[in-house]
Amino acid sequence: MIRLEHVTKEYDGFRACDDVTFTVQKGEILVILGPSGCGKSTTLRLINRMVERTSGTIEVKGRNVDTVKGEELRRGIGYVIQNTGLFPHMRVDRNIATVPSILGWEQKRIDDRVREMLDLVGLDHDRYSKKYPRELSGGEAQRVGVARALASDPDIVLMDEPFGAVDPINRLRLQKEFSQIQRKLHKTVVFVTHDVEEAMLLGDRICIMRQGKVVQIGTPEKIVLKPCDDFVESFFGAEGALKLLSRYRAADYADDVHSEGSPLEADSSLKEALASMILEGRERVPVGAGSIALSSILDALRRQES
Amino acid sequence: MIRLEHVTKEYDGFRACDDVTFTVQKGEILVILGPSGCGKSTTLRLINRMVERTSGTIEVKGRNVDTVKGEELRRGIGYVIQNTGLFPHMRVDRNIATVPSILGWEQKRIDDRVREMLDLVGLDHDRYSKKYPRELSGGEAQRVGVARALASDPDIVLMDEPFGAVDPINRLRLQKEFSQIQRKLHKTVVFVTHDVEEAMLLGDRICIMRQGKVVQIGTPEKIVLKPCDDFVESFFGAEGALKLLSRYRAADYADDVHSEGSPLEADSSLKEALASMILEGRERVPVGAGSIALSSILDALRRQES
Amino acid sequence: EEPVVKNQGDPITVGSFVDTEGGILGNIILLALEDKGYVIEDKVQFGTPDVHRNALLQGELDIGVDYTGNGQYYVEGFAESVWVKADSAYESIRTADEKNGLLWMTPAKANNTEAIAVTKDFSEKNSVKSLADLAAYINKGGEIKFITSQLFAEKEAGLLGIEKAYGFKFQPSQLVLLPHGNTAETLKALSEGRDGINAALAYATDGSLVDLGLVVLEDPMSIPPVYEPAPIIRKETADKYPEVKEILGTLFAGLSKEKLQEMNKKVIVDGASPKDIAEAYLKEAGILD
Amino acid sequence: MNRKPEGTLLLFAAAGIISTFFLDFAEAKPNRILSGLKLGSFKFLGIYAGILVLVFAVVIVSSVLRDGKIRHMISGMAASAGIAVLLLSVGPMAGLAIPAGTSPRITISSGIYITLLCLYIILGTSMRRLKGHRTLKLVLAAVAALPALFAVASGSYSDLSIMKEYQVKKSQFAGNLETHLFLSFGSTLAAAVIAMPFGYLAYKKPTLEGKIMTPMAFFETIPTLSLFGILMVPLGYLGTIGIFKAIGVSGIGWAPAFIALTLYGLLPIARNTLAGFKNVDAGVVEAAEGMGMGKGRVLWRIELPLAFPVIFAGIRVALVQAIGGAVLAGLVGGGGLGSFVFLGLAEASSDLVLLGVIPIVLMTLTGDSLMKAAVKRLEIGGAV
Amino acid sequence: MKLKSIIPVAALTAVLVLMLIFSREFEIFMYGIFNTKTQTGSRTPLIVLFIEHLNMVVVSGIIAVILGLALGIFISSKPGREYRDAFEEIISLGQAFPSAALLALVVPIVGYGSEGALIALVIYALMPIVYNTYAGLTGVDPDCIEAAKGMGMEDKRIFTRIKLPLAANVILAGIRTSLVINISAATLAAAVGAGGLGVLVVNGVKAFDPVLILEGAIPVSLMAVIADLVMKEVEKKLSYS
Ligand SMILES: Nc1ncnc2c1ncn2[C@@H]1O[C@H](COP(=O)(O)OP(=O)(O)OP(=O)(O)O)[C@@H](O)[C@H]1O
Ligand SMILES: Nc1ncnc2c1ncn2[C@@H]1O[C@H](COP(=O)(O)OP(=O)(O)OP(=O)(O)O)[C@@H](O)[C@H]1O
Ligand SMILES: [Mg+2]
Ligand SMILES: [Mg+2]
Repeated sequence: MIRLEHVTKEYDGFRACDDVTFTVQKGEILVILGPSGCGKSTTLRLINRMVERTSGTIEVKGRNVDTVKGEELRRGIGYVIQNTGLFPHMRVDRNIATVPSILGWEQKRIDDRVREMLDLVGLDHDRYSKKYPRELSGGEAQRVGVARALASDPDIVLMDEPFGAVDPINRLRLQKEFSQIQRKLHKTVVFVTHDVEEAMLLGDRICIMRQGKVVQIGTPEKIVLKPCDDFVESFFGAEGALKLLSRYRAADYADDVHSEGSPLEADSSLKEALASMILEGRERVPVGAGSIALSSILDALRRQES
Repeated sequence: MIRLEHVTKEYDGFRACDDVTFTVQKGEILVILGPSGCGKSTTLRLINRMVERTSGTIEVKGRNVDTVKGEELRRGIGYVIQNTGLFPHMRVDRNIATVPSILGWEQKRIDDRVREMLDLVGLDHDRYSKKYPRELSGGEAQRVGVARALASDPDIVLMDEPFGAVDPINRLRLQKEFSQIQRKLHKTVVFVTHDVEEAMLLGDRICIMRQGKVVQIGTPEKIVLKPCDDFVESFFGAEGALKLLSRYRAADYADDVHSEGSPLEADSSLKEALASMILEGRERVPVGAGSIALSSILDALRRQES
Repeated sequence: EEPVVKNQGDPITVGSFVDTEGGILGNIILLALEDKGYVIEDKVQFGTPDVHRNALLQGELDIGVDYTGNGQYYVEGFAESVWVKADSAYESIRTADEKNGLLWMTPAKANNTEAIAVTKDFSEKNSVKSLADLAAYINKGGEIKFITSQLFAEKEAGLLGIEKAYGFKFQPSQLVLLPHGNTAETLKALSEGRDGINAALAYATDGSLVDLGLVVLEDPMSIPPVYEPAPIIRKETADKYPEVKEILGTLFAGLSKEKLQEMNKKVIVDGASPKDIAEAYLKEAGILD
Repeated sequence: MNRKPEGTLLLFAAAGIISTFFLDFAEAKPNRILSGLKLGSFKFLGIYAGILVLVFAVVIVSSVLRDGKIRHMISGMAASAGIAVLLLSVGPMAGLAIPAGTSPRITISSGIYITLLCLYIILGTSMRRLKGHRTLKLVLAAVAALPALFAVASGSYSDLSIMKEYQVKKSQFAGNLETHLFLSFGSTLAAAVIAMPFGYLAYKKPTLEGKIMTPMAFFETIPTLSLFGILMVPLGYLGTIGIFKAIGVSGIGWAPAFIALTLYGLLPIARNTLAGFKNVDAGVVEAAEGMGMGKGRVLWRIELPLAFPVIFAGIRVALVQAIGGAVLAGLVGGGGLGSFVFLGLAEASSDLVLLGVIPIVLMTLTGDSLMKAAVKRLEIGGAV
Repeated sequence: MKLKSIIPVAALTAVLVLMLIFSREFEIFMYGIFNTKTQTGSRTPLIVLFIEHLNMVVVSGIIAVILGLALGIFISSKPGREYRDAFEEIISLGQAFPSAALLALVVPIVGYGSEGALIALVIYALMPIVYNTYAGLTGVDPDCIEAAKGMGMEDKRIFTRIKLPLAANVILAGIRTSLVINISAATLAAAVGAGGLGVLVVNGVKAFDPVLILEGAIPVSLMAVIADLVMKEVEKKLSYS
C-alpha cells in the first residue's frame, strides 16, 4: 500500500531522513517511534509530499507519488497532526466537511457524512456539530481531528503524534477508542509517536528511528524480545515486557479451571490480569467462565514468539 | 512539621479547599494527588500563605502561620512551581542566589552555595551558571528550579507539579534523581501532582483530593489495597498493584537461592524484576548474590501490609 | 420669478481667503452672480492667500478675491515703491497678471493695510499716537510686547521696513510670532492684555478695533504697501461669460474702508453670517433687490 | 462583597463636586470675541447645580455600599440622571443668562465639560461592573444619551454660542463633514488596499520584510503637515496633466491630503497584516495543506480569515489616525472639518474651533468603538 | 552599543548638524532648484527654531514619561487596577482630539507660547507610555511573580527586581513611540505661536513654498529617526533578551 525505498531528505546538507526503506501493508498500522528530532514527522510528511524528498522512491497504492499532483495526492490521504490543527474559525461540522467540500460532494451527502463521523468518534452530533474548536476539551478536539481526517473515507491515514497534547488519563481512553475504530475500518495507518506505551498498544509493527535512519522494524514482540542494539533496548527500558502484556487479551490465555473471586472484565489485558494477581496475592484469577494462571502469563511471550 | 486543621478557602462562595485537615511529619513526602481543579495548588499555597485561608488553622514548625509575616514565612520554605518560574532576566546563578541574597548572605557564601546546589542537581557549574533560563532545556530548567528552592536550605519544600512540563522520558530520570536528593537531605516535602505513577514513586503518603475535599490519605499501599471509595479506586485503574511494585527494591525481597542468568541492577525495583521474569519466561531471576522468586513478588504487597 | 440659468452644467467656482473679510467679499461676488442666474460652486473662504493664488492660476478657482499689494509677492520686475501707492499698485498687478491669464477688476477704495495697534489706554498714558512715538517709547526702554504674524515681521515692506524707517528694534523676547496673519487673534490678545501683550498687528479694515477699544498708530511714511481688495477672474471664464466680467467690473467700487470695517465688525464681533452681511450690502447698494 | 469604598466612583464624584463648585460653567460675553463675565455653576444653572451636587453625593454614598449590585445600580442611575439634568438645563438656562447688548454670546466653559466627563465615567464604570441587567443598562444609556439629541434637535441649545456659529456655517457644515468622512475613510480604505498585499508579501518573503516596512515607517516620522505641503509640489505638477486633472488631482485641495493620509495609514495596516499572518498557527496551515488544499485556498479560506482580526485592528488604528490627520486638510484647501478649526483659530473663536472639533471627536470615538466591537465580533469565530 | 548601530546614528546626526550650520546655504541651493517666486526665508535662524523644538520635545517628553510611568504603574498595581478603565477612557478621549485641535483649544485656557503646546504634547505622548507600562507590567509571566512571591520577596522587591526589568522593553518601546509621535506633533505647536521647526512648515505650507517646508521637515524627520534608533538601542541594552 505504501512503499518507501531508499528515501532521503536533506535540509542544507543535514539528513533529516536518511535512506529510509519500509513498506506498509493494507489494513496495517505502522508506528514510527523515536526520540525527538529523529525524523519521524519528516518521514510521514514525505509520504503525502508535504515535504519533497531529496532522493529515493515513494509509492502509494502502487503508484509513484510523483505521478499525481501534490494536492490531489493529499486529498486521498487522511492526515492528523499533533495539536489537531483544527481550523479555529470554522465550526466542528465545517471542519469535518473540509475535504468532502473540496471534492465537491453534494450538501446532503456531506451532512450525512459529518453525522456519521461524529458518531464514529463518539461525539453527539447535536451537541458538538455547531461548536467552535476552542469550545472543545483537548480530547474532544482530538476526536474531531480524527473525524476530519477520515471524512472522505481515505484508505490511508497518516497520524503525527495525534494524542501528544492530551493528558495521560484521557489519552489512554482515546487510544483504546482508536483501536476500536481501526478494528471496524481497517485503514492503512502510519502513526508517529514518541510514547513507547502508545506504540505497543497500537502498532501492528513498530519502526524505530534514530538520527534519520531506521534502526529496527518489526512486531512489538520482536522488538522487545530481540532488540537489535542497545539503543532499541534502552528505549523500552527494564519494563518492556510488562508493556507488551497490555497487547494481549486475558481471555485468550484462560483455561477452564474454576477459580473463586470476582472475574476480570471481558476485554482485560494480560497486564491487568497480572496486576490483579499481585494485588490479591493469588496465582490464578477468574476470567469469563474459566480462569487464567500466573504461569500462562509467564509463558505468554514465549507462546507468541513461536 | 506542617499541620492543617479544618482549613477552608472560598472564592466568591466557591470552596476551592473545603475543610482540609492533614499533618506532614518531619522528613516526610506527602503527595497531593487529584484531578485538575480539585484544589491541590490552593492547598499548597495556603501553607506558605500565598493564598490566605477563609477559616481553619495552619501550623508550620509548631507555630501558627499568622504569627509570622507572610514574606518571612516564605523565605523559610522552599517553593517549586510548575513551569519552573525561573526569572528570565537573571542568569542561572543569580536565579539560584535569589533567597540567599534576600537573606543578606555574604557573596562568598552565596557563590559556594550556588556551586553546591548545581552540583546537587547534577548540572556542571562552569557550563550552566552563566546561562539564561531560555538557554536551558526543559529538564535543565526544572533542575535549576529545584536548586533555587533548596538554596537557602529550608526545612520545608513545597512543590507544585514540578515535573509537569517535562517529557515522559526525562521526567522519570528527574523523579529518580529527586528521590536520591531527598534520601540525602530529608526535607519535609508537600508535593502536588496529577500523575499517579509519580505519586506512587515519590510519596511516603498520598493525599487524594476531590472537589476541594480530602478523600483519603495514607501510604500508597493502603490507598491501592484499601481504596475508601470508587473514586479512589478508579484513580489507580486496573494496574494499580503493578505501579505499587515500583516502590520496592528487588534486593530486599531476594533469597540466597542461586539462579542462572545476568543479574538485575542493584537498585532495580520489584516491577523491573517482574518484567524480567516475564521476558525470560522464568520464575526466578538473579539479583545481587542471590535471586528473587515470582512467588516473593506475589506476596510482596501482603508482606508490606502486615 | 426665477432667472434663467445661464451656465447649465458648468458652475463657476468662486473662492476667497480663509478669513473674515474673505467671507464677506467672496459672498458679495457669489450673491451678485447668483442673482443674475449663474450657478456657482461655493469655495468662499477657500484657503490661505497662497493656496488661493495657486488655485486661481491652476484653474481650481474661476473667480477669487485678492489685494493689490500682494502683487509684490506674485509678480517680479517692479520697484518696491509701486506697491505703496493705490493706483500704481493696481496698475502693476493688473498688467502683470494679464499675462498669467488673470484679470483684476476695479478694487475697493479701502486700503486694508497692515498697521500696529495699541489700546486706547496705552496710547493715552504714554502718548503714543504714531509709529514715531512708538519708536521713541521703545528706545526709552518702555515695556513692549508685540504680537504679529511671522510674515509681517520678516518682510522689508513690513516690520523690518518700519523698524528701519522709524529707527527702533524689537528684541526677540518682545515679539509673539504667529504663523498666520489673521488679526482677530492678535487684537483679542491685545485687548485682553494676555501674556503682557500691548501692541498688535492690525489691518486697517478690521472691524473689531473700535469695539475692543484699540487705536491704530499712524504711519506717516506709509511703509507697508496698499492693500485694496479686488475681484479677480480667469481670462478663460471672462471670455466664456462676458457678462460675469461686466458684473464684477465695478462690484467692489462702492466699498469704502469704513463700510468694510463695519461689515467686518458685524461678522467677527457680532457673529453675523458673512452671507447675510454681503446680502445686506448688495441690497443697500441697489445691486440686489 | 467588597468592604472598601469603590475608588473610581469616589474619585470622580469628588472631582465632579470640585468642578461644580470651583470651575466656570459658562461665560456671558458681550460679543463674539470679547471676554465676558464668568459664571459658576450656581450662577448659571441655579437649582440644577444643586441637583448635580446631590447626584455626586448620592454616588459617594453608594460607593461605600456593601452590595456591589445595588451600589452600581444606584450610582449608575444617579449619573445618568445627572447627565440628563445637565444636558437639558443648559439650553434654557443659557437663554436666561444672556447679557444685554447687540450681539451677546453664552459660551460653555470647562466646568460643564469636566462635570460631564465625571458623570460619564461614573456611568461607564457602573455599567461595566453591573453584570447582567441588560434592560436597566439600556435604559441608563438612553437616559444619558437621548437628552443631548433631543436638546439639539429641539433647538433648545440655540442660545449657545456654538450653535450660533453653526447657524452661520450651516451651509458649509454638511459639505465639510462629508469631505472629512471621505478623506479619512477613503484614505484608510486606500491604505488598506495597498498595505495588505505588501504585508502579505513581507510574510511570505521574510527577506523583504525590512525593505517593505522601513519606508513605511519613514513616512511616520515626517510631520503630517510637512507631508501635505511637500506633496503639493509634485501634485501641482501632476495636476497639469490631462488625466490627473480630469479626476481632480491638483497641488491643493483634497489630493495632497488624501495621499498623505494614505501614506500614514500604510504602516499600521501592513504591520498588522504581517503580524496577523505570522500569528496563524502553523499547525492549522499544515493541516490545511495536508488535506489537499491548494495555496490559494489556504490563503483565502484559512490564513486570511484567521489573520483578519489583527489586520482589522491595524485598520482601526489607521482610521483613527486619519480622522485626526484630516484636520490639516483645512490648511491646504482640502476642506473638511479642519476648515472650521483653522478659521476659528484665526478668528480667535473657540466656539468655531469646537464646531469643528466636536464632530471629529465624536467621529473618532464612534469609529473607534465600532471598529473595536467589530474586531471582537470577528474574533468570535476566530482564533484566541 | 555596537559600532554597527552607531554608524547610522552618527551619520544622521552629522547631516542634522550640517543642515543647522549651513541653513542659509541650503535655502539658496534649494531655491535654485525650486525657483519659487516667494522666497520667504526666516527671521529666526534655523538653529534657534531647532532648539525651541528640541526644548519642547524634551520638556514634554520628560513630563509625559514621569506622568505616564506613574499612571501606568498605578493602574497596574492592585489598588489602582479599578481605575484602569476610567483613566483609559480619559486618555483615549484626549487622543481623540486631533493634535491641531487640541493645540487650538488650549490657547484660550493657557494663552500663547509654549505652555499650551506643552500641555497638548504631554497629553499626546501620555497614551503610549501609560499603555505600554500597563501592558508590560501586567504581561510579566505570572509564574515568575508567583515564584518571586513564593520565595519571600516583598511587593516592593518584586516590583523592582522582577516586574520592572521584565517589563522594561515594553515600557521603553512605549516611550520610543511617544517620542517619535511627539517630535512630529510638535511641528503643529507653531500654530499657537510656540515656535519650533513647525514655524517653517506652517509658513511654507501657507506660502506654498516647498523650500521652507523642507527646511522645517528635514530636521524634524532626522530628529525622529535618530530618536527612534537611539531608543531602539537603549531598549536592547536595558532588556534582557
Ligand atoms: N524545514 C526544515 N529545515 C531544516 N531542518 C528541518 C526542517 N524540518 C525539520 N528539520 C530538522 O530535521 C530533523 C527531523 O525533524 P522531524 O520534525 O522529522 O523530527 P521528529 O522526529 O518529528 O521530532 P519530534 O518528535 O520532536 O516531532 C530535526 O533535526 C529538525 O531540526
Ligand atoms: N484566584 C482564584 N479565584 C477564583 N477561583 C479560583 C482561584 N484560584 C483557584 N480557583 C478555583 O479553585 C479551584 C481549585 O484550584 P487549584 O488551582 O487549587 O486546582 P488544582 O487542583 O491545582 O488544579 P490543576 O491540577 O489544574 O492545577 C479551581 O476550580 C479554580 O478554578
Ligand atoms: Mg514531529
Ligand atoms: Mg494546580
